[in-house]
Amino acid sequence: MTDVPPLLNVRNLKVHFFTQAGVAPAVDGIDFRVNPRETLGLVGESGSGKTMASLAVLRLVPPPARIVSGSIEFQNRDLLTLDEAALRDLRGKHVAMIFQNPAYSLNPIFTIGDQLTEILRWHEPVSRTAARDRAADLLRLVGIADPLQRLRQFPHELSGGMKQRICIARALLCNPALILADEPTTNLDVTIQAQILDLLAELRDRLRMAMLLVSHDMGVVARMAHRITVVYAGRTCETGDARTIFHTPQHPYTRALLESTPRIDHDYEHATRPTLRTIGGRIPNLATPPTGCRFHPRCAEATEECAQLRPVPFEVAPGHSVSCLKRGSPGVAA
Amino acid sequence: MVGILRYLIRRLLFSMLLVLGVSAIIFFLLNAIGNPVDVLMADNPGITDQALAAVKAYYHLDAPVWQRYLIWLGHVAQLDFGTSISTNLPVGGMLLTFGAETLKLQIPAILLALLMAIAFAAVAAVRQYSRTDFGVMSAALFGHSLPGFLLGVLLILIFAYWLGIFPSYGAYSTRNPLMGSYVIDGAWHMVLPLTMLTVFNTATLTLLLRANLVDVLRQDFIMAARASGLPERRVVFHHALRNAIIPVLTYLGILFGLMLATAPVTESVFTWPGAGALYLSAIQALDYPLIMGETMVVTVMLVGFTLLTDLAYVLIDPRIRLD
Amino acid sequence: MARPPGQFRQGWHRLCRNRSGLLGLSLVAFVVLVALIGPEFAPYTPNDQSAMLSFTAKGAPTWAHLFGTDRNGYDVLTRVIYGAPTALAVGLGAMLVASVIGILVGGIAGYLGGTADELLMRFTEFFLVIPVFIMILAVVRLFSIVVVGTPLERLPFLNLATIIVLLGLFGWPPIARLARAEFLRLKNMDFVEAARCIGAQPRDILFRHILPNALPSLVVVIALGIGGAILSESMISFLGFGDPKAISWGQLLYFNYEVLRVSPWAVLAPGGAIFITVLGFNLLADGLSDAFNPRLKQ
Amino acid sequence: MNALLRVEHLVKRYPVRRRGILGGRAVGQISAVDDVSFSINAGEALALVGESGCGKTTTARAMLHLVPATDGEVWFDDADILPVFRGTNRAAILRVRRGMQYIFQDPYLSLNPRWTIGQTLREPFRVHRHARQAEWPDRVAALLQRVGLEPDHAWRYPHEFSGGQRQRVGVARALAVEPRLLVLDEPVSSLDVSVRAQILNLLVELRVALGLTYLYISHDLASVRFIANRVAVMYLGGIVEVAPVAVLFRHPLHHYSHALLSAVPVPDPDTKPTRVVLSGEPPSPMNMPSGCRFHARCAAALPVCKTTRPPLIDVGDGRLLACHNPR
Repeated sequence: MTDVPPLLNVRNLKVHFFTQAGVAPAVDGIDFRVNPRETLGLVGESGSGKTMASLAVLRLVPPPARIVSGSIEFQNRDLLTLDEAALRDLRGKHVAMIFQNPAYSLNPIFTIGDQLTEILRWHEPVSRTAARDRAADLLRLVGIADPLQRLRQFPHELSGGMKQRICIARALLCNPALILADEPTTNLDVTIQAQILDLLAELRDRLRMAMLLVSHDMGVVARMAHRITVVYAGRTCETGDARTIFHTPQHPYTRALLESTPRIDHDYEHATRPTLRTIGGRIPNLATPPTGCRFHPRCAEATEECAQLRPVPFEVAPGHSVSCLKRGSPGVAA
Repeated sequence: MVGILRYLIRRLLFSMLLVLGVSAIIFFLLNAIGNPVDVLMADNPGITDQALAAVKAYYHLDAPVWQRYLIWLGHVAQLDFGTSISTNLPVGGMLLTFGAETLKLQIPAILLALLMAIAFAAVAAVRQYSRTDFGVMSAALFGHSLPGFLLGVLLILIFAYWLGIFPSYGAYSTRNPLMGSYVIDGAWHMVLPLTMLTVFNTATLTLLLRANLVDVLRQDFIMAARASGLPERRVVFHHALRNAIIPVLTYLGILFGLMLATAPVTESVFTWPGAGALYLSAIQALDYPLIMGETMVVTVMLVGFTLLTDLAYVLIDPRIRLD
Repeated sequence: MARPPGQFRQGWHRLCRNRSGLLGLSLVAFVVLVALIGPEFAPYTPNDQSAMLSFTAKGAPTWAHLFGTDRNGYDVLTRVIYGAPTALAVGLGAMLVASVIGILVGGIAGYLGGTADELLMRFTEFFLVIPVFIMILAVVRLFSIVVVGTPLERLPFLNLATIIVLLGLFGWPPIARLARAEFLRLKNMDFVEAARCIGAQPRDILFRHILPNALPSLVVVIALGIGGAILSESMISFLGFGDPKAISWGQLLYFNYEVLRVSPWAVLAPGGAIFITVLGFNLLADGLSDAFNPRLKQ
Repeated sequence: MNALLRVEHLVKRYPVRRRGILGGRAVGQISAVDDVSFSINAGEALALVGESGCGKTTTARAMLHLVPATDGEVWFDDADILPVFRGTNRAAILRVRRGMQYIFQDPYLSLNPRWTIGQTLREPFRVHRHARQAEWPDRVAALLQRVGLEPDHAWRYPHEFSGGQRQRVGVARALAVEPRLLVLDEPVSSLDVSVRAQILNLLVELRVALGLTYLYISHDLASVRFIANRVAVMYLGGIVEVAPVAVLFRHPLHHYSHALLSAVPVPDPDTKPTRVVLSGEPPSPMNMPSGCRFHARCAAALPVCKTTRPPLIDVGDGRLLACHNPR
């Protein structure tokens, strides 16, 4: 797998917030790559910078945040050097996005049909009727039984699950090579989440697409991702195969994250007062991030040097890299 | 369709109720202070018996207040507003003539302001927190706080008195129209009052629109439109603006509804022969039929435009529930 | 141990960082200062018409008369200074009346909900479509005729009081609407439910939980309303329906507008005063709304 | 039977109003909670699970009279409490309030932003007067320490705290009246994973240490398995299955319970999902289906399911089930 040139390669991405109070380094060196036809799970809690990183791929980081440095290569082109016209061609056509909250990601005052055909006609020279037919086909593809009727409806007339199906159809309109899915099921009920995840997995395999799945939910990532990148407080902690990450995690944060999640497939002895492993402290304020390794204030293994040096990704096994001084990462003064 | 009709009928009935209620409030307020004849006699010792008789006949002064209200309402319902005491002309006709002069200024001022506000707000909201935004917003806040009549005074001082480009009063030249054309002459007289009205409306609408636009531009569906590769211009003017303008409809409705009600100030600054000036002279002369007539027309306009606003909401915003 | 700042103090700090809010605050403070101590420092007494006798009425600004004199021989600066307390009395008085009615009507509608809410809000809609401004003109005029010969006539500033009360009586609907929305929002907030769950009485919930949390938004609308009321009074006076016994900026405009061409200073000075005051309250309201409702947690 | 709490035939309906010219009139109703009965024994933790709109939160709120129930009874400690809430006997109301407390989902909304933490925690003492005023500061400090905060935190305002810390304050406020039953409404669902574990541990520890009884409301089945002894599954306003946690999670009998459990993604890439994909979405509670509420989406539906609502009956193993054709 590793000799295949990656579809998307993000290196040392930095996105900072420029506010009146000062500069907050929200994303401060995130690396990840997505290979063709592969799903990468980008896992982190709130404030980890995972959403900013995915928006940065489309160069859609909202002010006052700005991409400060790093490189984002997609199909061997550096996206950070593209002009507006090239970006427009990229967005929606080669890289498409699915958002967290389907209730807010459709324009409330236009019909579904108008919203879908508009995008299609902007990217491809097709007639109105051809665009409508293609939109209807796609709705059928995402499992909507009565596409022609749905095209005439407004978003508020549809349920949450239905809206997310439509958002998926919107992302697939131009057959993109890469889908960015930012917590696509977080706001849905479990049974609807299961439907949507199944749909995404099926479409991804059928249409041979790569996917960047941003999520905080280990279960969702386990279900969907081939490889996983774990991020914490704006930096990459660990990257590896899904199996490696779940079975032999190396980074203390990854381990803690897995062990602190209650599991549905585990019997807890209620008579003996079960406890979950916890991560002490709280998620850092990114206006004043910790020095050195950003996880060190909450890390059980941290030593003096963790507060001084910033760990650099280190390959502990082929395809498995960890940023932790205790696992062999070289440190740089930060 | 049935839903819309049902909704319309309900709103229409409520609007009629509003007009009835407000007209009653106005009638009782103006009549409770003192009955017209006493007031007229107190203020005009020299009033002619003929005029007094006309008022007495019009108001059925022997009847109790609520009966007088019903009688008056009956006349108004037949569009009979009575005869002006000061001019002896039918009030309805006077309102039409003078009202037309007012609308000639107000309608273009509102429409022009809306267009300019859209442009300013879009520029400011797209570059939120930039120098442009700060400049536009400062100017708008400034213009919004500048009392209309003060702007009128400044315009007259500068462009009429000092530079002598535009006339300082009236809607037409009394003699020698400009370039021999009454049309050009009329337009020439409109420039200053129109500017005064437009500036204020533009400033207020810009403030409102920009605030809404900033809110809308933060929404996920805007991000989604950008992520789909739509050009920024399309995102702002098609997707964002349409959403942002919906809450402004209410204010637009009020602007249109109050066209006659806000006229007194403009028209006394520019000595403009419109409904506002008419109303002021009616109050001075205690011309009851005229005062009541114009207040009634203003109320009906206000209620009517509120109704139209509701309708516009239904047409533009699919989320409005009709029941 | 230092007590950390509460919501109001936090708002105050944010207001001070907010450029326009700070400017508004300074303007309002300036007007208040002038109203409070200005008359002590005014160069002339407000009723000094001596310029009339020395044939220097409508005189251009000089060192003796910084803002010139007007057509009645008054010193414009003095009259503008004495207009400040009048303006503030109008703004505060009208908004006091409007706030009491508005918070009562809106608060009851929002807290009780249901039929009471429906009826009170429809009642508010009635008031929203009353053409307030032209009504006030007519009422003020009629009232001034009717009181002649009654004991009311001897009350000082009767016309001004009428205007203040009318502006308040017709100015409450926006406050009521906001109060309703705030009460409705807050009464369903979890912390209010928590208080109910603890067993707190409705009185406590209203006055200790809901009202204090609704105040910041209401203060913004009230600040806007003060500016609006001052502007309305000056327009009423400008049209000639003001209180002839009171010294107000609108009156100054009214008396001198006809001689604008000859003595523009007598119009521009009070006009500028109105502008500064209204701008001050608008900016203050703007800054307050930013300070109390920080949208972007930066 | 030593049930601490018994809920019997609880019903909550909301009228659907159509606006008229001046007022409005009811044209229908939404049955948010439709004949719900269950009981919790002292010292037990019962979880009420289901998807959004199934009525689990409304059930809890109606129990505590935070919304007035339309019908039904709630017995706490063998006393019928809804009439007490509706009445005017303040002493009686306060007595019931001291028995059961509520912990809210969103820690950002559940604390008065204008009050210090100390003020918030003193409020229960002010209302109930179960401690002398001189003791309040000590009691507040003890409460804060009980939930893992510092006594100094009493001086701070909610906005200075993280979500997890605020939720601890919410717990402390509930504990202030020394209740026996805590209703926990999704207490961890708005918290991040690493903080969630802290709060879950705290809740388990408190229950054991203080001998509390929990009604734990959640859609997060993994946390339910961690915290609860028994689970009640709700669908469309009604309970479809109640069973001890291990029994239900290993072998759900109701088809909806089964679908719900199999839909939860397991954090292990090697676990292949054995999924019953539930097609479609729950019907609107405005037009409640006849018969079994689940029949339209149920693969095993029989003709009888369309006409007769299955009662909730004991089927052994401590399990109650409402199904004509169980798995």
